Amino acid sequence: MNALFAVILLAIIVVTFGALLLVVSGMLGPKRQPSPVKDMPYESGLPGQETKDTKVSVKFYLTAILFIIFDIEIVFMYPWAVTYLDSVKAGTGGYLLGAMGIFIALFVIGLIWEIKSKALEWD
Amino acid sequence: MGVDAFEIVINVVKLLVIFLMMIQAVPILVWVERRGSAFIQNRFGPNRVGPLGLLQLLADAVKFLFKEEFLPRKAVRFLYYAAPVMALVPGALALAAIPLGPPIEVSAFELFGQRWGPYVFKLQGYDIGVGIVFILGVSSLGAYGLLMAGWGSASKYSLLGALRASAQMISYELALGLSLVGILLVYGTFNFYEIIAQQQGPLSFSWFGREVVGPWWLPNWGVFYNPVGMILFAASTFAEANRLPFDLPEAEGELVAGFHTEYGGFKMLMFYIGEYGHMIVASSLLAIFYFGGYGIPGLPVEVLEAKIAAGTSLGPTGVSVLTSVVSHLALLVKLGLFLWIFIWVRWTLPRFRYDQLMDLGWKSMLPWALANVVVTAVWLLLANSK
Amino acid sequence: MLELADYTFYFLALVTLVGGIAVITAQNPIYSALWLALTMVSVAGVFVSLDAWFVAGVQLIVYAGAVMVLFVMVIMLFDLRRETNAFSRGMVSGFLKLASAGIFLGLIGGSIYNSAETVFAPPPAELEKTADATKALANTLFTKYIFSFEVIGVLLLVIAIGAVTLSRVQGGTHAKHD
Amino acid sequence: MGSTGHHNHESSPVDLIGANLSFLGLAALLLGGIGYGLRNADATAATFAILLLAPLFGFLFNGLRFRSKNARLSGSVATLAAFASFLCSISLAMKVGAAHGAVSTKFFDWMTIGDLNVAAGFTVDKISALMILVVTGVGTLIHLFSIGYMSHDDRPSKYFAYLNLFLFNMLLLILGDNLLVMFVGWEGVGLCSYLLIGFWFSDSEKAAAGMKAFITNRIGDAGFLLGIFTLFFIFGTVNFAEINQRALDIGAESGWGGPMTLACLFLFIGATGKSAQIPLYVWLPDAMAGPTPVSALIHAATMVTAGVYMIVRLNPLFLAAPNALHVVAVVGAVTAVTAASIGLTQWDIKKVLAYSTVSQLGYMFLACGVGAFGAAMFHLMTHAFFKALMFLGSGSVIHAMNGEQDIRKMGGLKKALPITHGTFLLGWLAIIGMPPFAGFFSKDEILWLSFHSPLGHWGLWLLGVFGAALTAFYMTRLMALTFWGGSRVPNGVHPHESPPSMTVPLIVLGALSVVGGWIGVPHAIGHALHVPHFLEHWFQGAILGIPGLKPASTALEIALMGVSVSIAGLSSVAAFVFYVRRTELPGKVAAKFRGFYDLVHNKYFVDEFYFGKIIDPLVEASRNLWAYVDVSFIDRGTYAVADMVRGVGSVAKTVQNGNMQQYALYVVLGVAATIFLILR
Amino acid sequence: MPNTIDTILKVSLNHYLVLSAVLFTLGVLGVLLRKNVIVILMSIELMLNAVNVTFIAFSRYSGNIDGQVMVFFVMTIAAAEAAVGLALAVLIFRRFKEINIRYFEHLRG
Repeated sequence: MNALFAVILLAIIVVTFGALLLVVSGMLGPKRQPSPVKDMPYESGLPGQETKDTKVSVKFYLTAILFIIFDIEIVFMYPWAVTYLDSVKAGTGGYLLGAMGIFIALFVIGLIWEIKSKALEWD
Repeated sequence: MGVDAFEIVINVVKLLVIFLMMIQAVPILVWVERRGSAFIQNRFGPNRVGPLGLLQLLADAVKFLFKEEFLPRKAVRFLYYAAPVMALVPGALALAAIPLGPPIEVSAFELFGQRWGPYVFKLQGYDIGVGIVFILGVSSLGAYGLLMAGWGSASKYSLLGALRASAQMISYELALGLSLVGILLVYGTFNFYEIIAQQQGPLSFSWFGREVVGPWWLPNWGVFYNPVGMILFAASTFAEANRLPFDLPEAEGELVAGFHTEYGGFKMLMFYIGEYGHMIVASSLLAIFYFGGYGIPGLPVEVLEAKIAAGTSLGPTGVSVLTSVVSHLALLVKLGLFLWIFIWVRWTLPRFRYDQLMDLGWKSMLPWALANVVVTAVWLLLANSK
Repeated sequence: MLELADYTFYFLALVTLVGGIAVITAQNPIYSALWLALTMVSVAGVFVSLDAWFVAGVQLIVYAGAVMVLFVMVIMLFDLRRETNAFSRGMVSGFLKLASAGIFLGLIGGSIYNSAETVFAPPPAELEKTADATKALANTLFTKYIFSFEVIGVLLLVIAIGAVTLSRVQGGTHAKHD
Repeated sequence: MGSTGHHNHESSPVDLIGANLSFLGLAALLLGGIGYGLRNADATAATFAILLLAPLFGFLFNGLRFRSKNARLSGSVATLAAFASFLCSISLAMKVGAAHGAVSTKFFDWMTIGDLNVAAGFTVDKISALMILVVTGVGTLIHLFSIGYMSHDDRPSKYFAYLNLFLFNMLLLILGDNLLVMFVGWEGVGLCSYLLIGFWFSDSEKAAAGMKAFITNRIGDAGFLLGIFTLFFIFGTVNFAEINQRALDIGAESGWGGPMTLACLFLFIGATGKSAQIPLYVWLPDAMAGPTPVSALIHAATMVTAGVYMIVRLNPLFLAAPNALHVVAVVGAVTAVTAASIGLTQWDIKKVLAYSTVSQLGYMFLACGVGAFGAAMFHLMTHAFFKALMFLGSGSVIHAMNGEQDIRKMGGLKKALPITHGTFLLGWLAIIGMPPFAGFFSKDEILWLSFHSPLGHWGLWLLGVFGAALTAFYMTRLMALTFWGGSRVPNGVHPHESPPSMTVPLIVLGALSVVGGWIGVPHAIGHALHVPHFLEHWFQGAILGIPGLKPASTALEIALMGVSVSIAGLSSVAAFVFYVRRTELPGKVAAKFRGFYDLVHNKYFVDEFYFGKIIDPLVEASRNLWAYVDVSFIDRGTYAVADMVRGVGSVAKTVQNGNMQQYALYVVLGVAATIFLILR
Repeated sequence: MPNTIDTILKVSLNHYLVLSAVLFTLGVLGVLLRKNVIVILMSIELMLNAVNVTFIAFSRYSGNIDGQVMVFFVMTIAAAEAAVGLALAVLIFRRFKEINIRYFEHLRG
């Protein structure tokens, strides 16, 4: 059987199962009895203060950007890593190491810059 | 192509069984966790319902089912409900790609007056050639469940918890991905079966063109080639699964319960299933990459099969099934060990501060993983040069 | 006879297109982003149906796992809710834009149709699957495209520095402080 | 690596990580190159790549962290990069030696325009092998020296970035297998020279010196470009090997108007700019505004010799244009004497050395001019050793004197700076031509050939000997005023010996100043000692012999040698008497020949002449042109056009309204139109 | 003739190309019509994905691996573009409290 089909099938099974569980527990449980206090988001028992201005640090977003960039660099290492042993045995390992060496050197420069520029400091 | 009804049925059943395995593993793990934590903290833990409290979970599940439905004010209904379902998907999809034992070879047989087979069934949901990449890709979808839950609940704590969780996940995904590069360098393949096959037999590697072979009882495991990678991998899987000492997103003291603050009943249980699924996948990967997968030290699969064939009077199909089952048990033992370590660590270590957590991921583990890659590559180059 | 693979493709194509339409019509940017994530995943499926397993995995890791998470995070960061008028104003220009997109699609469709005879050839022998294909990919990447590869390294370095610098402009560390 | 001792900057852990990782990167680079070489036969390409890329890597490394104040880290990386290049140079030189010819590689096709096909090709022959050895070897030492010298500076990282960039460009200049690649390097070193002269640009005088160097060089560069054009016009190629082959095929041309003569003269103009010859030498003394190691590297050992190198590289071409060679010889000889005479009267330690450099470069051109290209290269090499040594020594002195450069405020530094003095002494002996120091052999070969070569003349020899005498005099004067006699050091300055990172290069260069000449022992002496003329053997095949050179009479050669050595010796004894024994004498002599002294002291008023007669009239003329032609005629025309354009623009600007979605729409429509056109 | 329909429905290169063309056009529409810069960036990602499908399809049907390498590069560039684009969007948001493409008109010199 086609592996792709199997993946899709499993995904459908899982989602159906989850949805089913939700429905079943919704049907089995007692009826919803909403009240303003119950529906308030939980804030450790204090009266809710849902202001629109939740201050969220830009750091999260910065982390995500840096993650993307380094993630791609790592992804580039996968094909390299897979083919490396073959190349070493074929005698071209040094070339591959050099090619990746430059890339890794750039990676390292970037990482050092990020660390020095305090982009990765959380206070 | 010889795809027939029998094969299709078996394959679908395989998928279902693996998914259900993941789901039913959760109550057991929760029980182990509660009893284990009690043991560590010198108390009793659940011990009333059933022998050793084993039925406690059944009772819990029933209770979960009968909880009142709850939707916070201003919550985004669709996201709120979709998040727990989404949390199930990555774990299940990843688990199904993991080989749980050697393939079973079924020789041809007669049934319903028709000739069937021969078949080869792999003990996994589906065999994907680039298994490692697939699992990495699928588990990177895990962030969506968190973010949807955090956003959908329309609660401060949930949102902060979700953002923290996803920032943490992605930070450690770098170290995780890089530590895998070491393994890829050593084995030169993405395929789990090939990785496991290379770990059969005694320790043997080439050193400047000379073949070095260890004693028969010392297995050819990845951990001996890439110990730093193993440690980094294990540590980042802790972070990926949001387990202590990396459980900042759900830090009870500060964020109540993080992204699933507003969830109760079965929906929360689904998040737990996702989390334990993650742990199971991580433990299996640890076993496959560094501890020989389903292989038994000192007893390669072929030898095992030959011994079973000699020691029993089963036909070839039976021998194959028995081999697979024994090998699978070996994997289960390893899995159990790693899962216990997960639990053990949780109840032993204190939690990191958030800045320490990020510093560890970016400034310590990432450089170490990078160094691991470089050292491994240079070592391979030197060891294989003539 | 249609095979399982064909049905799989149609399913994936359907999901892809529905996702794509939803991306550009959803009024709430966060739904757009989530739909786009779905589209990315099903495009990964399309890659798999073309035997490009590795690239599909990379698509999941990079696009679905990283880029879209960034999008979702930014939207959450800014607390962007439902937009009352999500589309640009102007009836005339709107019509013009729709029409030009239609013309564009028509022309591409026409060119595909025109080349039907030449391209409608049966697929050649399958590329060697999975790991070997990845190795072939790596060999091409590190020999023929080695220069581009290193340039990409430089580009990523520049982006890493640039993005951080951009986020520093005006010096604030919190989004809503100024 | 030499330690900078007490000048320790705070180095953060990040910096240390950076240091280690960058070493790792360099190591990976080297490993990669070596691996590449092992893999296939094209080890040459890999060596070339590392040779060129290592300094570029250093430039990027330091350039990207240009705000860093960590001189030790920046310097170490830069030095390591230079050293990596040096190792590659050795490897390449050995290859050249083994192959008895050129070793070359081509990275990619740079441009193909019509008949012009230029490749990014590099080649090492015996000439450039010597040159890269000198450049990277001396370069490494000077990088090392700079670590100590720049340890107190504000922007050491920037400095080392420039230095590495210079090295990269210099290697391009040397290795390029065609004139255009050489020109890229030629311009690049000019840029780096400008940047480094004006390194302390907050001092407007120093910034001006940088600009002066740049502009003067541009005049020469224009000549160089014209030369390239002419050559391409004649031969249809810019490749060195092809040009030389064609020149050989055509043979010598007589007269002044021949195309090859013209090309050679143009190229020589370029050389006078870069190598500071009359009439474009004025920038070099001012260039001493830069940090002293820069003066040593760029303005003594390497860049300024580019002109000589270029002529040697094209020696078959120049031999085919004998008239051009005569010009080269005369300009060289006159420059040698003029610059030396100015050197007599300077008080700034670096200015003295600068004029000395101009004068020595004059000798090299003199050698080229009489066809003795091998001798020119020989002198280039020995000069690189001893002049770099003396500049670094002066740097050490200036460092010790807290930045003081006036030799009137020095004296008696022998005690405080023993190592500096000892090594400087070796340099002094080398430059005044005392046997058996390096300078003797190379200078003597030039003088002998300028007398003996059919292209030479006894007048040139006479000028050369006179120059040598002046050289001996002013160098002895410099030694005497700086190191010997009584101390005139102002109160509050306490000279101290420099740290090892500065003295080690001095010692190495000192040793080279002694033995560097032994590879070119003249036949007249070598025959008796059974020492062959290594360098001549080395250059065989790469440099053509002097056409029509008659066998020499050994007696005559030794006699001339004796004359020049004894004149130089006498001259230095005189200087010693003047400045150590009877210190009142110089003043008296200067008073007696007041007019002449003022003329020389003011450098023959050349700068004033340039300003008064060339620059100012040019500015005046431009102003007139602007006032009458520009304003009344050209401007009106352009305004009319501009108004028209504005009219059209006011209509068209509604299209370009900043609405990006509309722009996107235009793009879509454009693409659609393109597809339509293709489909049609 | 069911056979003909089967031939048309049988998945071939053209099916992939049509899928890609439609996806690309959707991206174009998003860029042209939406106001929100972030959604526009997403539409651009949509277009890039469409192009990637084309690359992979041609690579598969011509048996040439180069297309996959190109997709690799495209993904890299796309991610880089998203990173910088979102950084710009963040700046716009901080200034105007809304992410409308029209605010980029203020960038006019």
